[in-house]
Amino acid sequence: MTSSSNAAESIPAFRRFSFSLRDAGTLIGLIVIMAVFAALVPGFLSERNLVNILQQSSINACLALGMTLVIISGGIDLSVGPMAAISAVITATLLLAGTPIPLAILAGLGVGIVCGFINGALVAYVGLQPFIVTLGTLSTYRAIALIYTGGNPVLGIPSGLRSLFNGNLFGVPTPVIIVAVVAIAAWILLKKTPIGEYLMAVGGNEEAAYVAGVPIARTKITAYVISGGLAALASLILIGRLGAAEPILGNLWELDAIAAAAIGGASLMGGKGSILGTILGAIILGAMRNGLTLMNVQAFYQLLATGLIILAAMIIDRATRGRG
Amino acid sequence: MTSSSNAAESIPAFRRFSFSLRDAGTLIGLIVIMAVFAALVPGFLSERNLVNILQQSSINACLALGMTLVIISGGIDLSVGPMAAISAVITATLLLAGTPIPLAILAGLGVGIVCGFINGALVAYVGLQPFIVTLGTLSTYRAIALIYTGGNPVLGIPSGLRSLFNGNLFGVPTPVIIVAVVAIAAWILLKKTPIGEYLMAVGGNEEAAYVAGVPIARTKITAYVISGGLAALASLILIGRLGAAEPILGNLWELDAIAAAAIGGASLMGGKGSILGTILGAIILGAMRNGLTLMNVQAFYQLLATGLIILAAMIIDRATRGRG
Amino acid sequence: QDLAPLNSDTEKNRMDWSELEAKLGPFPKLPEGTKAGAVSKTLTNEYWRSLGEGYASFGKKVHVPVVYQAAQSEGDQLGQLTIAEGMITQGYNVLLVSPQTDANLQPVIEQAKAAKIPVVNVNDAVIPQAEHYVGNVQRDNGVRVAKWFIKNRPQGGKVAIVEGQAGVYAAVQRTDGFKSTISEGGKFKVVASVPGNWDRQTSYDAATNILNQHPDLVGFYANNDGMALGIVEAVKAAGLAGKVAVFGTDGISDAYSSIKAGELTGTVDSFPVLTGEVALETALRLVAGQKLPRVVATPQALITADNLSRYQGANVDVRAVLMEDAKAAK
Amino acid sequence: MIPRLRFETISKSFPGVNALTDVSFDVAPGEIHGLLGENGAGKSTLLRILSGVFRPTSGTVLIDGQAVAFKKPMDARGAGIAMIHQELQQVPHLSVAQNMFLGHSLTRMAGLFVSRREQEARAAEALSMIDRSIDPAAPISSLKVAQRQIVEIGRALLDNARVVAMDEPTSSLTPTEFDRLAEVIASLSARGVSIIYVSHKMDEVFRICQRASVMRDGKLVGRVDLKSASEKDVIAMMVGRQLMQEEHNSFVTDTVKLEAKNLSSATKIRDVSFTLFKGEVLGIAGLVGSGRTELLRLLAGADRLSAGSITIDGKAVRFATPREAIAAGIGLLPEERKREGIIPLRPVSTNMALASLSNLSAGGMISTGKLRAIAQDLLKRVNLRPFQLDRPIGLFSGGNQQKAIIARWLAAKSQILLFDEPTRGIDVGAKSEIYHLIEDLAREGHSIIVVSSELPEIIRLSDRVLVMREGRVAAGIPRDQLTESAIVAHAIPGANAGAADTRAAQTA
Ligand SMILES: Nc1ncnc2c1ncn2[C@@H]1O[C@H](COP(=O)(O)OP(=O)(O)OP(=O)(O)O)[C@@H](O)[C@H]1O
Ligand SMILES: Nc1ncnc2c1ncn2[C@@H]1O[C@H](COP(=O)(O)OP(=O)(O)OP(=O)(O)O)[C@@H](O)[C@H]1O
Ligand SMILES: [Mg+2]
Ligand SMILES: [Mg+2]
Repeated sequence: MTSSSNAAESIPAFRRFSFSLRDAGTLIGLIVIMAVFAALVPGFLSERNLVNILQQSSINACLALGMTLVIISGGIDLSVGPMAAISAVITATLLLAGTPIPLAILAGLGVGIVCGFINGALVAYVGLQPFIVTLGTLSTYRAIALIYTGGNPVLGIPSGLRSLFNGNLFGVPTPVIIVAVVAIAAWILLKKTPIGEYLMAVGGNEEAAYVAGVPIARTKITAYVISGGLAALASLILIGRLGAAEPILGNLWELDAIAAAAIGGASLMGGKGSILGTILGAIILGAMRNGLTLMNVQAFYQLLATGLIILAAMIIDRATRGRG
Repeated sequence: MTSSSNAAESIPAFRRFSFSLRDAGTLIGLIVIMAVFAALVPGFLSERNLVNILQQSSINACLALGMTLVIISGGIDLSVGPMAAISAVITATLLLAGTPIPLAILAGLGVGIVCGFINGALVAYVGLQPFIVTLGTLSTYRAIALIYTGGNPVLGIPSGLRSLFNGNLFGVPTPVIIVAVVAIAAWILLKKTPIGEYLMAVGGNEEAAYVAGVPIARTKITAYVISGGLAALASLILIGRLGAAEPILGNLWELDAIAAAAIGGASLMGGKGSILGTILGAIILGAMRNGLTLMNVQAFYQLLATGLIILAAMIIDRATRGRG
Repeated sequence: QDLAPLNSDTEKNRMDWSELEAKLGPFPKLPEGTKAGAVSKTLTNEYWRSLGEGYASFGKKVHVPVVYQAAQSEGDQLGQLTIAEGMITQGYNVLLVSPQTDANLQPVIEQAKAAKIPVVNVNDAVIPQAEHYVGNVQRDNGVRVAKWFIKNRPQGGKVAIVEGQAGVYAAVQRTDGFKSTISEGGKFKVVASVPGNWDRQTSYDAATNILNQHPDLVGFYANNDGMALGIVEAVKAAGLAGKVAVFGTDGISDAYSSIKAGELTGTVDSFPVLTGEVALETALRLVAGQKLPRVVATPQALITADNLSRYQGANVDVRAVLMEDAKAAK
Repeated sequence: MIPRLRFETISKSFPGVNALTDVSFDVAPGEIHGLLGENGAGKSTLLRILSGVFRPTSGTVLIDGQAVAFKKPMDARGAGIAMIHQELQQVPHLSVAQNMFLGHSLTRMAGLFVSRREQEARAAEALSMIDRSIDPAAPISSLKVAQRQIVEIGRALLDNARVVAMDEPTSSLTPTEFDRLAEVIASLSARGVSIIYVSHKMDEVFRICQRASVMRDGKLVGRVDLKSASEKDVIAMMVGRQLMQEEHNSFVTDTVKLEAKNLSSATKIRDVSFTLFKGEVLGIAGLVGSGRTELLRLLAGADRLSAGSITIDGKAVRFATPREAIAAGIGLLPEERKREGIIPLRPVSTNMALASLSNLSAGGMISTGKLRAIAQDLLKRVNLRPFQLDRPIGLFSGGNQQKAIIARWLAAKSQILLFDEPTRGIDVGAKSEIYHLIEDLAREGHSIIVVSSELPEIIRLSDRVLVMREGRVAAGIPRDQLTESAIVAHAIPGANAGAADTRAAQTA
């Protein structure tokens, strides 16, 4: 992607391990940020705060995993927030109407999957650009959530669901466990299954994939469906935490999710991305927010720091990978 | 970019005229939307309202032109809103401090250009991904504008500047004229100058462009600099119109600008885009907002309609180009 | 242009809403076919929907059709401008606007002036050139909560603020009112003032982090109720329910329920429905040719479990209660 | 006997071009059938119809007597048709084995997981028939073009296909690899697999094919029995005229144009020195991976030197980018056309002018008149077909794309031309045109370096040949000693690598 495409080319042995090297770069970025905050904020490295950071990163990580798959397939999904909102409000209203929890959860996930399917179908069958499709559904899905609830939050989520998505297991918050499981599943999907290869192939060279007989449409749709499903899962974690489902929930989630994936090494040109990197990227963003809050940085300066840290993380990562 | 790479491939003469054909598709989309509103809203086609639509589309069109060039070069610029905000508040404070209008305008444009240059340099020299660079500067620039003004609007823009950017010339609002001139300049740049060819080459196949001696870094930076300059120009139009410069001005501008470029046929994969298409895209979005407002559609349904119309415009366009 | 820039909180030329009838007489007769247009920030927040209800109910009472529109999201500055400009071309007799920012509807003021349509700026952001403003004193929101702390937590302690979107007028004023008032005695310390961006989730996370570091915190003040309800959950999750007081702003119905449930400590209700009614009344009086002061102040009250029943309930006439309050204040 | 494969009056038109008109012929089981024709004759289009990428406008394909109508490549594959595409069809971030099995991965646990180890084992097996050195677990992007082409061949061998269509499978391979491919093809044929073999290398076609069909302008112009026909006749049939006898002409002067001293790069090149004279055609031979492409990229400023110096016309130069090299009069015709050569969506004329746009502009504007004139002139000179200057270059046949890139450097008036496999994928007619072109350029005083894996080509063109081996110059062979065996002797590792020869190369 740089003018030094030559440099990249002359280091093939490099490329062979590039995935893990790229992840190492992200890890170094994370370590640097953690070190800086640890020096500035007493208690930043306390176990409790670290668990906190993981918990607060879990929703973004969940979305970012789906986003990573979509990005690898050569697409982008701007509609994650509104998809999450729709499934949150539907799950919540079902629960309030007395639907058993497992059924309501399934319904919520199903809604996310359907929304994702619509995105995927518009991209794969109608042949529209992913950015513009999900920009369109970003508005459409949000409007549906608002109209469905009349703009009001749905309060009074039963404690059964709340403890499921906001409890602890052996001292680890359940959202963290859920996301870890999802991450492992995503890693297996990407690295070990034919679908993972198809995703890489479709994003890396669609023509070659087509000629090789890869089911292009099905593959793309799969990515968007997973993204929709994970957005729904993220919304369940959130309503578990907040005890309320708002139709405006998930505003600007897409930017955080894309940032996490990109920091983690996903290329928005497609064909490239790392599950581990994305998780690290989400934690970088989470640690940053946490640290800035603990430092009580004033709003304007917090915004400044957010921007600069994103840039710094990318530059550190670029430098450690040995630019050329 | 669809599953039917073969189909796309099998329409060469098509491709030959693809630009103008693509534009025709956008135009048909616009005509359909205009026709629908004309049928539903009395007075929609009145001269006054049409001028209104143009004027209301002018700021987005201005940004979208810069965005189109960036997108053609294979990048994206999320930071247009904050760049506009910085140059607005700086121009305004200079004016209030008694700086002559031409100087203040130059300073404002200069600030936009510097911001654009920073984006471009991070992309071209440091080799970071455009999305993540401009996501980082999106926060950074906004924070700078807020810190610079303490979050307060700068009021009392002198009428000299206001009449310059918010007047009329032969009954046509000056913003419309300004944007028309910019559009023509952008068209010439893209179609008639080496820089335009370089932009398309870099976005179309960076590696090949590099070997062919295209100055990759300079070309990319040019695109971002133009985008920054046009964001500044858009902010001048806006402060001319509002009589005040606010540090939070330009919120979410990037989405509208990208939408206009994409509706107009720019491919976010780079190498492809049309100036005329972008202008038509901006007018589609403007007409849509105007029409929905005149119809008194409730906000939630307006959001719904916005989403659906974007999707519909893209589908109509895809269909008129004869999909395959 | 010769109008001094408006500061709705301090403007001298003002009147309390309760004096409208007393000073200007009964509601006048309107020209035939009068219709009003109203533009607000967003409908995704209950506050603005309630304001619209106020417009509608007063419009119904005096048989004036009111069209109420809102931008697609908070922060959509140009979209809101487009809507308001559309209303001027469509020939409404009066406009009520609640701008996204201080400046984004400035052209509307100018165009309306040219078209001889009165414009009333209703609440929140303040257009400097506005000739008429109806709304509460934003700063006072924060002041009232601070006073509660000073009165009910005499020993002082640590407090934290969760702010709205950086740079937005209401957020800045409310925060400032709280901060400056509570710092006065020197007993309280504002240990954190962090952005919550009007967002429940962000506020939840911020509150969790703050509680982590300051488990001995006395209370939170949030710039709106949505954020406050997020904070309440964070406080509960941290096991500090009942120990940390949480205050919101706006008085949305969920805030009332939460106060009733003993979770949220309080909210500063600015009575959006009533504000809407007063605003439309003011606007229509202008249409009828009456002269009004530049600012008509609307009421607000700190609602806690102690006084909640006075302001909400089946047989409560809020208008009457507030009228009483106003009389008492004098 | 029922033919294994039969094309029946196949026509294919793209808007503006009739790529195929009523093409009919058949291929028997086990037959190795050559398909010949100039660039743009329609060979690839026919094979792409066979492999399900395109659907014919009219006509039918029959396999073992049964009409088939493939909707997508998967269908053709299911029907036992394997295809090696002319352009590499690979996904950069996947491994060699993953690329080979893409679309029909070997799986375990009920198809849930890809069985990497098994894939790699089977891939290694298929690859080893041609090149043992390729690691099936390596990312495809770490391979050189030639190796990647071998991967494409290996991929086609994986399917137990009834028909294997090979569209220029050896365009970047050396004779050594071709020899092995020939063996593989022979054994396939012995098993009854039919092969359609497209190549512009006549000797290959004559060596392995029994019969051939010849196409021109989308039509079948003849069927030849290669046992009885002569190469000359076949070429005449393809080109529609007799080609002139090829003879080497030398225009070397004794003015030194470029001098390279002790060049090394971070990766491959070690201590390479040579001199290039004005008017000279310097050939560079060597095995795949010997560093030829790297050397050219160093000279062209596309890669960085780690040590050594280059002087041009006596002045020391150092290039950070190709742009600087171009300004100094160097032009590189890259090896991998699709990735490094063309901007697919842009017209052929602007692709041609890309390196010389500043010269074609006045006052910051491209002079359309000048551009058209020079495009007319140069693209005619390289004989572009179809001669449509506004057509996106991505739509031209591979050979014609190559011609347009050659024209790019003529337009840029480069004095030093670096041609990496200049006739890769170019038909015999055009090839001889390019040879003449190179000679003309030398006569006009250009200095030219030609890298080629085709020994006859190197011998035909070069005034002198450097043989590279493992990043070093193993020998310099002057014109009068130039034979295929001399080159091969120096190119193979372990052969007598005389230091004396190296020195000879520098001064020869
Ligand atoms: N996808 C396509 N769209 C439009 N025209 C095409 C397409 N593919 C091929 N053509 C045209 O069809 C004709 C035949 O091209 P084809 O690639 O089959 O030639 P070829 O015989 O394989 O040539 P070469 O030897 O150069 O590879 C050419 O004129 C080419 O420009
Ligand atoms: N077996 C191999 N595996 C991986 N990379 C290789 C191998 N052989 C060579 N390379 C890479 O190829 C480059 C050198 O090959 P280069 O292209 O310069 O030689 P070449 O003789 O031009 O080959 P070709 O005939 O393919 O053009 C080096 O960068 C080296 O890393
Ligand atoms: Mg071909
Ligand atoms: Mg090579």
